[in-house]
Amino acid sequence: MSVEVKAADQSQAAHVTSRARKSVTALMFISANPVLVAGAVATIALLLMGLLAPIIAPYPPETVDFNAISLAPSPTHIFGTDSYGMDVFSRIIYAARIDMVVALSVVAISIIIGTPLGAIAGFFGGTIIDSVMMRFVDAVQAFPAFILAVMTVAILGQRVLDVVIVIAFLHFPSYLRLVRAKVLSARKSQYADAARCIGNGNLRLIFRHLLPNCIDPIFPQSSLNAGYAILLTAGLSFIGVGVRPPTPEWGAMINLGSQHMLTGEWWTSFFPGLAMIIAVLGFNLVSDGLQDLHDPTRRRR
Amino acid sequence: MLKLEHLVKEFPIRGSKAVVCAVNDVSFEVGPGETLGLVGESGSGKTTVGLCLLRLTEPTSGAIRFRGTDLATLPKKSLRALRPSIQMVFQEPFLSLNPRKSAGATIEEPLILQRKLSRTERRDRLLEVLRQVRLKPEHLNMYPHQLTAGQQQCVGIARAMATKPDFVVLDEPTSSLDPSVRAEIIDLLREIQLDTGVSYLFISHDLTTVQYISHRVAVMYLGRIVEIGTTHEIFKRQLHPYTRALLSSVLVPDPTSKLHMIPLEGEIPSPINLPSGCYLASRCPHVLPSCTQAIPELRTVDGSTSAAACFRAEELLSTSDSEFVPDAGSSR
Amino acid sequence: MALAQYAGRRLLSIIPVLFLITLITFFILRILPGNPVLLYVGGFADPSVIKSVTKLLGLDQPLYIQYLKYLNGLIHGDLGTSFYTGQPVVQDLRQRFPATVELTVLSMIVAVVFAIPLGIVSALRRNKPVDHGVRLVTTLGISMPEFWLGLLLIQVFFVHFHLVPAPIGRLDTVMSPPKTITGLYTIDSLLTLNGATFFSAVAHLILPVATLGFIFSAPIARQTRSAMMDALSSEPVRIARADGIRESTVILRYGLRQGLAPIVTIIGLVFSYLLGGDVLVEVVFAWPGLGQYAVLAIQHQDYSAVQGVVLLVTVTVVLVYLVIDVLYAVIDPRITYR
Amino acid sequence: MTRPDAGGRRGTSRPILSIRDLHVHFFTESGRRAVVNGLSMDLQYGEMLGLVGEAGSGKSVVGLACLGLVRPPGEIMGGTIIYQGRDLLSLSSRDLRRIRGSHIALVPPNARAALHPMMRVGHQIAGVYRTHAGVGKAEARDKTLYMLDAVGIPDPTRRFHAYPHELSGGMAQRVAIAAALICSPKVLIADEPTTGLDVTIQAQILALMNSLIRETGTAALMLTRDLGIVAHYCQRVGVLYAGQLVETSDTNAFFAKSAHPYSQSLLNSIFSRRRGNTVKMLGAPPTFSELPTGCVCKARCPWATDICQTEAPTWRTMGPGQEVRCHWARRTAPVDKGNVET
Repeated sequence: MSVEVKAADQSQAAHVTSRARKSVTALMFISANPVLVAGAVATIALLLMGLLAPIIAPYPPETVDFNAISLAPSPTHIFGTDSYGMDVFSRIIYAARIDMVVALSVVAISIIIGTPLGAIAGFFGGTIIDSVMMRFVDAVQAFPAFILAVMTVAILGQRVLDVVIVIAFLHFPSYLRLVRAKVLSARKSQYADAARCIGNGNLRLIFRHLLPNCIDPIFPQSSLNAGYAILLTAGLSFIGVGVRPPTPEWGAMINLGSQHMLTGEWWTSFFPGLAMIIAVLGFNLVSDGLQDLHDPTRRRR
Repeated sequence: MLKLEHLVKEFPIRGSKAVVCAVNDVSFEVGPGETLGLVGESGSGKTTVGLCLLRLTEPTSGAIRFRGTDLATLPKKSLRALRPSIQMVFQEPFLSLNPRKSAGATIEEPLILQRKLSRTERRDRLLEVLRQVRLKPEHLNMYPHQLTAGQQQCVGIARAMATKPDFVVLDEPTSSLDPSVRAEIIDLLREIQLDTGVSYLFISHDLTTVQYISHRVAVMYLGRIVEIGTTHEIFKRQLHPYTRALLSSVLVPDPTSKLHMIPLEGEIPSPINLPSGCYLASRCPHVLPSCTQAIPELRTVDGSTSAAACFRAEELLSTSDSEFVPDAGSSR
Repeated sequence: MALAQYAGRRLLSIIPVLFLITLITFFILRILPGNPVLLYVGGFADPSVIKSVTKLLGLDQPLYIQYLKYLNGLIHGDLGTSFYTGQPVVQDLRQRFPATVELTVLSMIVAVVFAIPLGIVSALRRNKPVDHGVRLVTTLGISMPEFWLGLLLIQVFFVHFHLVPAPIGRLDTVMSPPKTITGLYTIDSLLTLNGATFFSAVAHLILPVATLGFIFSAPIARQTRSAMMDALSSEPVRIARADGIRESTVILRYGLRQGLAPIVTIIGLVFSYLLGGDVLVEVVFAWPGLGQYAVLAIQHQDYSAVQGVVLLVTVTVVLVYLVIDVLYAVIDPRITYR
Repeated sequence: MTRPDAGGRRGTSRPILSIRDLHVHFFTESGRRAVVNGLSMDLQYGEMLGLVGEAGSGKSVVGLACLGLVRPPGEIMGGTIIYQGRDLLSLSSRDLRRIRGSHIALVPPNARAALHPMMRVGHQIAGVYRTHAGVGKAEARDKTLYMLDAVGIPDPTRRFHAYPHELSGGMAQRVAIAAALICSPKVLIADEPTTGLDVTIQAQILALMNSLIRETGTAALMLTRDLGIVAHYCQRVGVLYAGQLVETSDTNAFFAKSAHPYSQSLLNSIFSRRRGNTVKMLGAPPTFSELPTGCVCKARCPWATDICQTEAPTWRTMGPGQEVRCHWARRTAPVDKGNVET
């Protein structure tokens, strides 16, 4: 520790120029990782949209207006209104709250469960601890995910929290597997041997030495899963077992729109879908970008 | 200092009852301040011996006596208390360092785990060991990928030396380095030994390096020691046909030296189905029918200070042409 | 024949997984709030009727007895009777499964046929316009909700241009299905030389297949691209080029061959996902397949039906995984199964 | 910068491969790296030339350039490689492909990883022959079996159908040599052909390779770090430092009286010749994005003076068959720069 402090002192002289250098570095980072930056911008924009919904949205999201039923897009309702007279644009903005919250909390919960379990399974790879965990994960993953989700949401009820728990349960095996695979090979590495050699116990070895070197692949995966979570949430709501109307949610909105589609009322389902695509695309781009960032073969002029 | 008695390590083969016998009845001693070179080709089990010594893999049977304690049967907890005095330097400098830890953190960790020194004492020791391996304080904050291969290995050595061990296993510490860097690392290791009196087990397939650093040499073939003796004697007169073939294959970097390769026929037998007699019998140019009957014991041979596991060691000694003296001048 | 033995053992090892799955499904369903008997007999039925129906259905017995009875039936090929359709579940599944198979298999074929060449071209023209285009489209593909795409296609091709028949079911409503041979209408109508039915079946397949084909070609194309890029930068490819091997041979024999395992994996994963996950598309297109059946069954707390679907899908998925594992060994001689 | 005909020029003999002023740069995430900087050298008919240098000196890139195989992120920035009167660097990719494997062949390091893991080794070797010789399957098979036998693989008919993972490292290396030599190339590029092999196997493989190319008169470029290989098998040595040739010399002269300070420090790493810290400039050579002015060695060289900072040294003949690129070669270091320690 003290050594680092001293180095910081030494580098203080360099601090003067560091600010200018930082902005240059930022520009270079953007030009070198356009995919990551584009994804991050989209994701952050949607998060902000949800956060600032009361300010941005022109209409309240859940107020039925019988004077404005099924209006086509117009300057007053830029994305039109649905069959209850609710403003589609405003609802899309409010829906970002739910869908993004679901996505992020699913990722957080499934990582918190999956990562340490994966590390333990990997470290004890080949033993009974590992086999039990893997068989359980196998069963979860062999289960038809969507049907399981529909079933469990139907049992638990249709609160947002229930949706989160179910999707997190479906997603945690992916982290467990990733981390397990990495730890499985890392535990045989020379640095693991070296760490044992200087007197590290198993716990310290797993969580101080192996895990920090094995979590890289979970970042792209988590971003990917955030996208899946949105798709799954919307899918559940679309068939009517997810988030209940009139709570604004993209999938539920598409469902409502689809019931009136044959009369030519396309906007009620079209725009929420677009918003969803942007959200999921954002997460997927972040995932791609993160993967590229760690890919040593990616080189260009 | 350290005494190995009849060490055996078998690896089970998945899905069958057979085992691979990586180390087969190996015994040797290393004295204080001494370097024993352990040479052999891949599959000879030399690295496994090193791993067993540190209990990085559990020996199947045998004893490892270190200052009177048997490491082989020591419970994990007492073993951890002994860790600071018996250390290891690994083969791949980059792979043996935790990529997420700075050089300073890596070198300091054994001191933290030892729980003997205060923070300031640790820092003093850190700088001391840093000087010892000729690194500079600015290297402390660097991560492995920012260091050259040579510097990485210096960090590995510093980590091993931090707790002032009495015995260090050097597992091919220079084989992945450029020949030029290799020489400097070897010099460094020699210097540290002269300063601190540490003992080394130097595991290597590189005979010129072994010759340069070791006091005594043990030659392994298929999990067994086939010959052991002082460096001088081994490189001068070989009692075992395998040692002879091995030494004759070394390409001495001197265009005036002549190659007298003594080839061994065929390839190393599979370690799963080991032959009943001498393991070299199928490849040996001096083979007799009796060689396939029994396994020759490692024994001293009259007229030589070395011990060899060959029925015909005496004959080989008398016919020893001792052509191979690549480096007699610097042998210690 | 080590491989056949391995496959045999894998088949046996499916049994505990299936057991686990029936167990989970069974008990999850039983803790569902609500009483299916009420749905069955109507909310205002006489309590004695309710009681007798409950007894008839065996729902008055302890849970473990119900489960054991279920297992016993299962062993004899009896999955119980659906409360909702009133038919044996086996019979329901026999009707529904071919619909799902027809849809998913066709979609898979479409997806693979487009995705693999695209992935290869993209890898070969790395960071060129073609590659950027493929990456954009495929990223869009994995980001798009399939039900939304389905609705969009209906809006455009049915509502607007009337190019396809109404997205309801597998055939025009006036038509009766062809004689059941395989259960796949396209094949059955061809076998019975029924041209009109065939064209109707194909017309009804176009949009759902396009939807699923597009959505699921995306992950396959992405995986193909990255597997090809890895393979093309591998040492054997470098050496093949140093040996002056023809570029086409290098790409196919050295590149694609080495990258095939991850591609097969993703195809298997996508396929297994489709089998249990085309629910949404079936709902959108009113496709009378397993997915739609499952949703209806869950909504009606139709225990036996849900269990039947889950079991059937799981068995199929596990079989698909098994095929993948066997394919690995065929692709890569380094993999041996003991 | 360099004399166009510089480096390893020997009397009147005509070289089979001649590199002139080769520049190769790599464009990586962390910026441009000049890996080969104006390298010029000749490979004579039938000789084995050892190109020695540490990791990062650019040896492998030179080998790839001779095969026209520098691919992104690497790029050839200039120079010529003349083979039989044609400049390899300006050939069409089609013509180049016909030369690779048939005229100029590569023996890779670590053959086990270099062979196609899912293809039988026989088919891999036969594939090379069929591509270049345009013969049928049966003929290619016969020739392959002949080659497998020639490289000392016992039971060739059985090994023909083996997969690479079923072979030992030494066996795989023999297979790679068979594939490289099956079209009787004129030039062989051997890139660390025995790294990772055991000493006994290494000695056998080198002896085999040497005798095979002696028979056919194939010239070979041996890229290696191992001075032992150079001492026993190469007639000439080229010393590579930071992408530049700093000395070329007959092998005997090189070991007896190397002239360049870097060569001397390389030789000093041989244990039997180790004499204190006379000249010490080892470790990965420096990397740079543009060729610096002056001598490439200036940063590490204990002899460096002002002239080394500003002026690139030209080739100077130090004796028969020995040329060196250093201002101070064979002279004692200037007195005022006496502190040799780095």
